[in-house]
Amino acid sequence: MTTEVVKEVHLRDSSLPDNELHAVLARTWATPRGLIGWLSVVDHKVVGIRYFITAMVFLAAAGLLAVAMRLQLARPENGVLGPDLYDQVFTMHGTTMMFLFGVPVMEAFMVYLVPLMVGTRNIAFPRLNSFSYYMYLVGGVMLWIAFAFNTGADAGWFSYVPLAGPEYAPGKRVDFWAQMVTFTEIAALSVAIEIIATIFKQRAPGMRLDRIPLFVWAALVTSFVIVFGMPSVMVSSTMLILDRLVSTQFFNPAEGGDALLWQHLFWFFGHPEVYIIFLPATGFISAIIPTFARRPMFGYLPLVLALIATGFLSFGLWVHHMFAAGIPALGSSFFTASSMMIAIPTGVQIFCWIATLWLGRPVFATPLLFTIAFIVTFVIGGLTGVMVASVPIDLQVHDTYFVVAHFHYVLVGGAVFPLIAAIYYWFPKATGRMMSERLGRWNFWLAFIGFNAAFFPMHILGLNGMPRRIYTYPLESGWGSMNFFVSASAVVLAASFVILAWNIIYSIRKGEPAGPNPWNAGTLEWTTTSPPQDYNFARIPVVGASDPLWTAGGLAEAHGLKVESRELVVTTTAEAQPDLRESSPVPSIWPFLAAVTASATLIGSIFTPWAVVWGAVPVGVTLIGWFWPKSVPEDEE
Amino acid sequence: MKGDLDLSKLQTHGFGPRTTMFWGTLAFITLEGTAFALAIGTYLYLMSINPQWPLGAPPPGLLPGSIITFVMLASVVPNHFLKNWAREENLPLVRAGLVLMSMLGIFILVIRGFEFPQLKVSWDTNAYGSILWFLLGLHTVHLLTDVADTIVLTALMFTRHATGKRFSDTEDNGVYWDFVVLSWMPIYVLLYWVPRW
Amino acid sequence: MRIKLLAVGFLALATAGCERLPKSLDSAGRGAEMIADLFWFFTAVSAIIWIGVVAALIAALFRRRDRTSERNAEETDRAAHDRAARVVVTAVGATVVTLLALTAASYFTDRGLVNLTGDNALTIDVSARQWWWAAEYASSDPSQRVTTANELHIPVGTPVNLKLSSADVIHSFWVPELTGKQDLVPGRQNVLRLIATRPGVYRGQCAEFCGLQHAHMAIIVVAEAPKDFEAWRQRQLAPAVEPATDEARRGREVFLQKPCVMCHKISGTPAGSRAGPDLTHVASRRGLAANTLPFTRGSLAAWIADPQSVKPGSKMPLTQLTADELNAVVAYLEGLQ
Amino acid sequence: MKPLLIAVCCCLVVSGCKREARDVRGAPAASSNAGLIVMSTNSPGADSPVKTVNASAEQYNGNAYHISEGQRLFRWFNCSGCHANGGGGMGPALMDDKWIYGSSIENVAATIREGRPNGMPSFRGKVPEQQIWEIAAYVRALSGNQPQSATPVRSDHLNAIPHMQKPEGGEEPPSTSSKPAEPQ
Repeated sequence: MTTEVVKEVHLRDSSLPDNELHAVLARTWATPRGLIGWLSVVDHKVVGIRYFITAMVFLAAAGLLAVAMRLQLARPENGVLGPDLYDQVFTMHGTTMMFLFGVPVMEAFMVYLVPLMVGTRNIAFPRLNSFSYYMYLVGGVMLWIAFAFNTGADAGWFSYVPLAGPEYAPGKRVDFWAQMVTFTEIAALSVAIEIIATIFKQRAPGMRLDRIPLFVWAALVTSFVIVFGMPSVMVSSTMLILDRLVSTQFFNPAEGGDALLWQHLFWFFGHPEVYIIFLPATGFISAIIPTFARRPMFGYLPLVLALIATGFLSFGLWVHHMFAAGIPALGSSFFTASSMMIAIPTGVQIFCWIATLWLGRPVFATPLLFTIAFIVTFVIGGLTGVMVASVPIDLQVHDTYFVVAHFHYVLVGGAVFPLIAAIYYWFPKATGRMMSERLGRWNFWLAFIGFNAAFFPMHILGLNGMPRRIYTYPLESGWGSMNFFVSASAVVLAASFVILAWNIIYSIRKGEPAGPNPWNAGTLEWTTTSPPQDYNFARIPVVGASDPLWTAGGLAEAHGLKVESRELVVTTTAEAQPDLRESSPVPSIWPFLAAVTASATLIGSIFTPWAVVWGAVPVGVTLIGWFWPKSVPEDEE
Repeated sequence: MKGDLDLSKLQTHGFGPRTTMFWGTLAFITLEGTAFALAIGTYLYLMSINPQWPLGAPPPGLLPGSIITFVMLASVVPNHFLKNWAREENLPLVRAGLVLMSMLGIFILVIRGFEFPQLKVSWDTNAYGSILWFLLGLHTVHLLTDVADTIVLTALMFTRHATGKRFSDTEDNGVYWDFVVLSWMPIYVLLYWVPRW
Repeated sequence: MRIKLLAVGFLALATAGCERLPKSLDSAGRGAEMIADLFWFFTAVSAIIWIGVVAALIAALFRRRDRTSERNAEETDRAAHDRAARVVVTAVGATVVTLLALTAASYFTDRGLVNLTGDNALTIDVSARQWWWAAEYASSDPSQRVTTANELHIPVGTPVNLKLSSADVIHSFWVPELTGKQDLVPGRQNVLRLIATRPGVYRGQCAEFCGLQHAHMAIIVVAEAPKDFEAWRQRQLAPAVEPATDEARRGREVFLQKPCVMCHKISGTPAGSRAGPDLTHVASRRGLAANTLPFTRGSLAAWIADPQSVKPGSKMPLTQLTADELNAVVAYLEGLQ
Repeated sequence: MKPLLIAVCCCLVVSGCKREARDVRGAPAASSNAGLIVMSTNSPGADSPVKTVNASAEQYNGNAYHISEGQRLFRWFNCSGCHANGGGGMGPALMDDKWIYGSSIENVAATIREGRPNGMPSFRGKVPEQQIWEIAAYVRALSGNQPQSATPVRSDHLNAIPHMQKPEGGEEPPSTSSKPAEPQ
């Protein structure tokens, strides 16, 4: 083709000295200024940070709701929250934590880190990336605005029918919940697709499958779990909306529907959901431990296989949420077995981590402290998980505070502690400044003690007959003293998050300057500057080992990419041999416009099905605008 | 400055698994396939818990659905050629193929309009009606999006943008059409023949 | 401050843990016993595993690292690596074996629970509503069917089959001392099998979130000697007692003219609706409003006068009775032994 | 996005707050005229029914909670016995737009409270005042005289009730059913 001729005259990085190269790349990859430019951004780092900040705001909001609930439950027959408000509050807490914090915050780290770790200049489909962020933002804000106007979902984060159906959930509360699910699922699925494509095609030359950093493996498996798990909740929440809006009969037993159909569809997503949150967390741990043990990870291959096995098994467990709903005995014992099996890969990971620490020379920085907190608490959560996997035990503890304790040990101990560790670990890379170690230790001790003191007693409360989701309990129940202690400890836990927030805000301005590689870590993101330039890497690294920065002789580099237009190298899927030079999309306002039209359509459809018909047109227009190529071939997506 | 690996001789666009877009399309197909599988699973689940099936309605009328099935199966052939022409970057033939595929798509959409009444049950009559409309609706949405995509691509091919990367887009679009056809087959059997057993 | 917190923590755990066992481990039923045994087994195993892991972690973090290995680091490292590999493989093997053991134990307990029945089993149809429990004791002879609400009586030692159904949303029947829980799902019927081993009064409450008053949907199960149970059953079969006093008689008139009659049944009177709890023997029960209140004259009056402040959202409306209408109705109802 | 959100807020403020309130006690004020017997001035015939107006009745109109409570009571008190889920039987149909005694919630409530000649009994005293208003609110929903957003499209029971919210009624375009699946 004619472009062949054109190519030769293009400016190449090979022909440039470093300083000029930086200047040209900075121009090429810069994000335009102004409001339009701010909304048009396609830089994975910017989008990742926006994801992170938004998710943390939702964490704070949902955390305050938790405090409100503990206030109400601190004393028997308490009157802080009435039943109607309490139901909205615990539903908003669960929904926000799972859909608006848990998954998105992990997406934030995947979006920010994966391109840096595989050594490319931007994520695959960056416009889809910014679109996904706007969808997530609108979905979450919509849910909270509704809540502010007494239209907060009140049927639990699982919205069991018929309680969430047209007859027993009057008004629009549940419709907002179901539509919010649609928003966040669109976002999560988009991110999953970008991550898969990035990891398959945009790894730095030489990063063979066996050299992929473990966090990237975790991100890959997570993305596949999203791709196979999330459609389930899309289908079920769509059916719920249809039941509520146009009177379909999916969940109406009187007309051939079934209430348990919802539970099957929801938990087929709902259980993998836990692993969508947990697998990236294990990725954090696998990235942090080698750095602070100052040695390569012990058992790379077993760890990768464990991740993959967990991903597969996570789809074989959903029925263990339904043991009490009346499932044939044979079926339930199968799901007991599979639920127990998933403990094996998790065990493998834990043993390998401990072995790495044993063989290494640990440095007790805050990230490692939270890693320790993770192992100590998560093992408890895992073991109580094995308990609830047993049908008979589950029949006693299901829907009690024992289960509340269990999944907070799994999700806070197993995901939030690693998350905090990850924040302390990668904060220098993202901001160029270190976080305060002194505050870090306070943060650690308050979080560790506050969490265990707040949640361990819940095991006993549950065994003592306290069900979940009750807005009050009688004095005679004898649950009062322990609930008071739990509430008090919850305040300590909350304080630890205040310190974390303060540490972040303080360190952004006053933190110690961090070099490119303050922890002396081994993976690619630490080769580039902190914070990284818009183009991530001035020269594309060539990878020769799984911890390239720890191999003697430094990194080899590739050259020959155009620098006056956005270009990145596409490598083969398995061997990561250089294969193509593809152009990476420039900033565009269209994803934002598409998100606006799509949001209007989805919100409108809460009130009338016709919104979808009328909305289809503007959505189509914006999508065409998005994909219509611009003048120069390089700008094509 | 040490240069260990020279990328300057690499092509700027490729086809199939070599490209990023192909894997993106494949991921989309996978998640939509999962959605179809779950909807089909729902149909079978509802069938299994209801003693008689179809519920209070005659089996759907065969004609429009069968026409669509036939046309779709037939369309696989030109679609296959189109993909090859795209790989050969043969603009005139690609244009012709795209126009043909667009027209086939529109034709199928029109027939689909006649298909819904042939279900002979409203979505709010009972769960049977609901899942029928859901399955057909779900597939129609995919049909709509792909036909729209094909038409836009056709338009593109008659502009100055009909260059390298468009051809691999055309191929990916063809792959997606195969998926739309493939996903229809089990639904066709489910909607029209299972109730007749 | 840390230390104080821990101290308080252990105190609280102690007070809760030691003064008496948590309800679901303090079994008064065959099912609960089996589950408790299984639970203790799991807990013991888990405790051992957790201690093991944490010990290994501490050792790994704080083990003494000799300077010598700085020199000839290569082969010492390889040796250590191989040792670690052996340990990890053993640990994984141990995990697999343990899990198999636990699965087996769980499976056999499960079978035990399913077989908790006998041919002399007593069958009770329990139907849950927002937010109370309706119960009917099955019998081939309609005149022998006891209808009651929110309080079950069962004979100790006799197998009981609870046929569980729901009239509106999903609820869950759970009396921790007796056995595990079972959901009541609209459009389905589940069966919960239990055998009480120890006489007593056991309080349970709905365990599946069911709306505004999920917190106030308690049920009392009275396990008593077979002859006491039989006596109770006979009393329940009798129609409502005639009101003794003038006030009570007036109370019945009010009951039949005012909204009460629209939802409640009192056998032997024209009141026959099943929308609300059967009140034929309401005064023989221990609680009111699904055991939200104890059954006393005072609480009865309070409940009828303003149900929405006792149980906001309850389906029992404000009936706007005058003061003496209220007193009369209360007098009538508290006579319904 | 800003204007969009603002728009959403607005429609939530105006409709949302009223629609979503869970006023479990009902308005005692609504029972203002419950005490004395009021002989309704309404009479069947050509002359258009007189509208009696009751301020506090407005809190029942358009309130999702009260309307769904009305749906439950309609079943509990077996209104279907005569009105057959609104389709009409020995009593008049409630789903059409023909009102013998007026369509305002006050008139419907009066009809339930006082009863009407040939058949409709009086429920004064039998059905508490707030429940009368709830049933009245639901009866108006049957004929589409309540905002759709506050009306349950169906009950979880055998649906003799043709769903109240068929857009335009009759056979729908495929879109209504298929489109909400679009996000896939």
